[in-house]
Amino acid sequence: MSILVDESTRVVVQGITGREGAFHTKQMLDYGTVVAAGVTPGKGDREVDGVPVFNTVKQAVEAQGVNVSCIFVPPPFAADAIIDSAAAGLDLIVCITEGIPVLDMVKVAGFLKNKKSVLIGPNCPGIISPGKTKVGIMPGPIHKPGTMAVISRSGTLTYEVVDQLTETGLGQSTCIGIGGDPIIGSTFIDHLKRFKEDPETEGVVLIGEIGGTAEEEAADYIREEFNKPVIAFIAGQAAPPGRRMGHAGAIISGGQGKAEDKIKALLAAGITVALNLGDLGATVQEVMEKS
Amino acid sequence: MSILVDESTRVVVQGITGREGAFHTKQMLDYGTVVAAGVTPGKGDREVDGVPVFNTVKQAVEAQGVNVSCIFVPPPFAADAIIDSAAAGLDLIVCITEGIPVLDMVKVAGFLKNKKSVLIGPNCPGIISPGKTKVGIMPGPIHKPGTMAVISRSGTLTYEVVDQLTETGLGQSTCIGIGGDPIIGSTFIDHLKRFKEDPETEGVVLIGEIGGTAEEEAADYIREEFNKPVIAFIAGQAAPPGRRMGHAGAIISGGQGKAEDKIKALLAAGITVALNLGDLGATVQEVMEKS
Amino acid sequence: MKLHEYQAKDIFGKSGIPIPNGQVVTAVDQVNRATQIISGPPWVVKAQVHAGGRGKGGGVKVVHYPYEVVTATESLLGKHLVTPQTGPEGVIVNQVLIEEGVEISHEYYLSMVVDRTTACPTMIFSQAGGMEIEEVAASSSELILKEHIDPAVGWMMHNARNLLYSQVPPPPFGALRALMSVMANVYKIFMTLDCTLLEINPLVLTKDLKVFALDAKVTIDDNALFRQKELLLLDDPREKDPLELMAEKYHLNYIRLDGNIGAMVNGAGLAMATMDVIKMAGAEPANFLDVGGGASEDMITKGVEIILKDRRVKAILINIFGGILRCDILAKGVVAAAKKNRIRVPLIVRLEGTNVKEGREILKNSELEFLVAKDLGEAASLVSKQVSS
Amino acid sequence: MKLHEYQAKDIFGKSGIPIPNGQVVTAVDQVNRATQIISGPPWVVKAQVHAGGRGKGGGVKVVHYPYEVVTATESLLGKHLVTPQTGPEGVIVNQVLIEEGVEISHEYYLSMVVDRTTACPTMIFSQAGGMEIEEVAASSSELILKEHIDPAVGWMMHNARNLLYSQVPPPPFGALRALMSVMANVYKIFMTLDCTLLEINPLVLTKDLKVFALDAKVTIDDNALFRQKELLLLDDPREKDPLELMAEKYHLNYIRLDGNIGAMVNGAGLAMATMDVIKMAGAEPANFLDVGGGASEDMITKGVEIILKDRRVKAILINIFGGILRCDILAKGVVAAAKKNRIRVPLIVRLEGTNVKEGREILKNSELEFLVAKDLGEAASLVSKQVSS
Repeated sequence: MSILVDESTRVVVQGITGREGAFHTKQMLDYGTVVAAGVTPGKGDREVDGVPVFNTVKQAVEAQGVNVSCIFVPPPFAADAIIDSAAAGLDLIVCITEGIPVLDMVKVAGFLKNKKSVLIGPNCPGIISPGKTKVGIMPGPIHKPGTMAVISRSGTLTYEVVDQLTETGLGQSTCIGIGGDPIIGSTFIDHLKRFKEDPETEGVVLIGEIGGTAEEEAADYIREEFNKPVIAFIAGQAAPPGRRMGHAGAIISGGQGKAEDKIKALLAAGITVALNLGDLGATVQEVMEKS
Repeated sequence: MSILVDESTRVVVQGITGREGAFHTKQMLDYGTVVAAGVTPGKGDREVDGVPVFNTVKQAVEAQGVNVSCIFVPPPFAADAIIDSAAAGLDLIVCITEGIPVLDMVKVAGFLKNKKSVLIGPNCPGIISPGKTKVGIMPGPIHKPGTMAVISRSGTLTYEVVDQLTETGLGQSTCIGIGGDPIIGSTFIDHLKRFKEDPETEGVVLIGEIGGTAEEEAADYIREEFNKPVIAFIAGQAAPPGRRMGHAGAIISGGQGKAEDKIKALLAAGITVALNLGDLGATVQEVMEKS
Repeated sequence: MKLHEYQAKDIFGKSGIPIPNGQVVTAVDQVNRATQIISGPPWVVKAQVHAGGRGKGGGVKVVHYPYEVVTATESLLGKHLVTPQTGPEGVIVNQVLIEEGVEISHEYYLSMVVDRTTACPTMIFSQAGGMEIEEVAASSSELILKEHIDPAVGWMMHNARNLLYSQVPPPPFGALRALMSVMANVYKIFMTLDCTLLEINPLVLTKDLKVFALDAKVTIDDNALFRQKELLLLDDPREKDPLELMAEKYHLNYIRLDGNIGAMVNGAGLAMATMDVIKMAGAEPANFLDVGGGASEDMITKGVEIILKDRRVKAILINIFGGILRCDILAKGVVAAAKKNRIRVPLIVRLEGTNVKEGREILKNSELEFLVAKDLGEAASLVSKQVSS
Repeated sequence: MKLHEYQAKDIFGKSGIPIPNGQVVTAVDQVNRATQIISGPPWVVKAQVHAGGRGKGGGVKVVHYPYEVVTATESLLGKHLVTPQTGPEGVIVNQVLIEEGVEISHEYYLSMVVDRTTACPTMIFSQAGGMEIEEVAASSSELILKEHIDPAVGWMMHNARNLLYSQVPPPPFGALRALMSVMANVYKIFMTLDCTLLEINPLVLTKDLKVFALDAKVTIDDNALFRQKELLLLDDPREKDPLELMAEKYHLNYIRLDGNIGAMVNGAGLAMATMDVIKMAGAEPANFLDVGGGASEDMITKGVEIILKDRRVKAILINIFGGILRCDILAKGVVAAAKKNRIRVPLIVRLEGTNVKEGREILKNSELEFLVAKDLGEAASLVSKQVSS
């Protein structure tokens, strides 16, 4: 009924004593997430909202058996935090931090190649399995348990989409923001593979944007291997080339990454593409009713 | 009847125009090895003993379909050569070169972690499947096809052992010199796993020496998982601590790596250990007759 | 952050990548001295602007007499240069680079970027130098060679050899060493200075097999500037749009575009999608503005002000999906902006999410005139109406 | 290649690892000046020798008056220092390091090596500083913490935190930053200088939370010296056995041991196994000598000469399994050595492998007196006979 996170998820918040970390720890606790530990080096003696704080991820694992990390540490230290969690053997690492240098992420990606840890993000809202747990910063109340999966490169745009789904009565199995940076830990395809195996997920909403070729690669994968309905939306049709549209990864460069190419690839793979964001909820409903 | 190399093996010799490379290319050809290509940057237009020379491994792969490399390039360039071959997708890389800096091998080991290529060596005599092919520098004539496997950290010591085996009438399936350096591409255990699956291998001679804990780890593996007779010999019982006995890896340091500890571990795992090198052939014969 | 050609070449020179002798001038009276120092004829006079396509815009002149260096400089310095990558108004040239001419026997293309799919720094090399690489990619992609570098092991000689020996024919033997050295240095600079792009086009070979970087494009990762403090000194704010500069000061993500509908949104993806909505409605967005997840009331106020400063703006669409950014904060910021500035254009507001009720209340109780859109569809039709009216 | 303490500390100091002020003296008349420069009392006077266990051998003296610095230096300089790691004859002290005394509040152990199993540089940290780490490992291994460093990402702060916060109790908060900085610098030096061992024992904390490396052991990878040319200047050949130095010159792998049976073998593994054979036969090897795979006739000659220079040698065993090294080359080299030097001890020769017939023929036709062993068993019994006779 969900992938990667559910009721059994035990979260450690890295950077829990910071402003963002503390705020969202409370939000996650309110949603019902089991936040079992926090980590802030040098502050391993206090509590945040009743959550014990440790100096290292290793200690949090040993004392609290956490298996998922949620990272709020500032950009200069975020790569260290990710690698720390991976070295400590966590199953899933959700990195919210925006603004990590690209070459730091190159390092992280290299390190993760032969590790079991899955990384979501960075520069992402996180992951939520509605009604079970949320690991991230998305507003909980707009979600509703159900059978639609959402994978997105964006934050608020995802909330908009989820809200439309919920409004039209379509609940969600798991929603994942994979992040808006050029180098991210896990891609559309990584999660599509998981949703393929998840019996409760009946369809997927894929939200892309300009920059890179992740949507084209996802289209190839879906055409060849994916067996559930996919509805896509691509942001940035009106974006000019050469400019970074907010997200570090959202840039059309060297003729690559245009919204129209992505839409073309998705359509060619037989995927329904909603061209207007306002229509997305209705489009999804239509496709799912037909299938 | 052999592991890793056989009649289908197509070898590329890296550093083929050097003194050692040219000499052993001839020796391998004489043994019947298919040396299909050589590589020496900047000399990609000549031939050595009828073997075409290329500028890059990539070109040798494309033109000649080589799948195994044998490296004779000098130590400062050897790590580059290994990584080059691994990046080009070769199945097996045999590095003869002695004297590669340890930190270069740290890099190589890191690179190989998520690659399919198997590395034998460095600082090793190579691998031979008698009667089929040899990729390395061992004297061919002392070998004889048969059912004994040999895995060794040493060069001439291996020849001595193989000679004794052949003299006592015991042929060999595959003999591998894994190398005398502290960091090597593949270990006793890596090859024991392969010999376990090789139907034609009936027993294994394991030749260790002082330094490290590879023999102790092999003993653990053999006790728990290996199902064929193993006869071991450990060189360096008379070696003093703190001195590097020729091989960069043959040094007793920090109380670790003593011959007596290794012998103890092997005996504890139920492995027959020949204490005197002169008796090894006879010991192997005895064990194999009993089994 | 983009570097100027002369700044990038300065870094190249210090790192061992050969560059032609050159001198930057910021005034015409510096030209004669520069011409004396730099050997010629010929001399090359190059406008120093961040915008690409400079050659096509007349920003590069090859001259053969000292007096021509002066006139060429005069024709550029302080003038507006229009290139395919600037708007029709062009950009002002504040600096000119005067260089010795180099006799070219062959032109290569060499660049480094981070490849997204493999997450590896990747070197791109082509014997079709001097052309726009996009054009080469479109017409003869087989001429473009790529080498992915595993950052765990760094640049190795075989990487260079794979690129060089795959050329047909390979570069002359006598030039290989110099080319390999340039490649190794490109990797080093790229990694050390946190580049996102390092491009040498063309990298030329002279008849006597010398190698020179004739042009240089370097972009630094903005996210890494915290550890590249010296590079910050190379920032040239004159190259930026004044409104974008102002937005930067307030940590607002603002990009000026060519349309007439201003937009203020939280979140980059939603901001792009909002631009798309505007375009679908038959209008053109005047800007991209993401106020971010953690925007304060003051940031919202500044955002509205910046949009208003753009005289082309005929209407403003505020589209907020409240998450971390609460709708009441947004509303307060907008009201504050309206108090300080006369909002001279129609304002369309669409609020949703956290504290939406409070937000709507605040707007309603203010003296602000605005149109409410209850969803994106309605927002689009309101925009459409503004344009057609 | 081993560095002296003072050389290693010099590197530390330049790299930002705090060390006590100190001065090296090579003659007693330099002591007064040194004592004036270095603050004290107390002063610490330390013999600079490569052998470990220096403290136990009386090589480190803490003194409280300037005249004691002189007498302590006198008692060391030019004298033989015997430690648990030297032979009974000890080693000569050529340099003495005079240092300011540091008030110690806590002693840590910190080192870096390359872990063979994981192929990773590995930092070892323990709060049981000042003791031999082998002893700590044997008695309370739980006090020894290891952190494997993935070379792809290098040293990261969480590595330091894992080591520091696992201590019970952790080091005082005020000292954490300094300790983390030492750790980061240790990694940097280790990787930059191609170390195989870098050890600081003890790494001390003073009462006012300052950190100092009180001792320093650094070993450089011999295989990497080709790219560490500056370090070659730090080599101190006086610390080496003269015969080993001579062997080094001829690229022979020779190690002097305490026994009386000389051995010459091709290949390190076979050489070790031959030493074992000698020991099993009831004798003791006088040396390890691997002439290598590619030995020339001249190298063989030199090898025999070096063995003969060791006056303790009572018999020589030559054990060659011809592979690349052909038996005829070996034989010629031995015969040449016999012509130049009187071989005053019995010679046992065992030849096998490539060109064995030719080799045996050459020996037989020479005027050399030698015993032939047809296999290792026979070689052992011949050695045994020589020892008992």
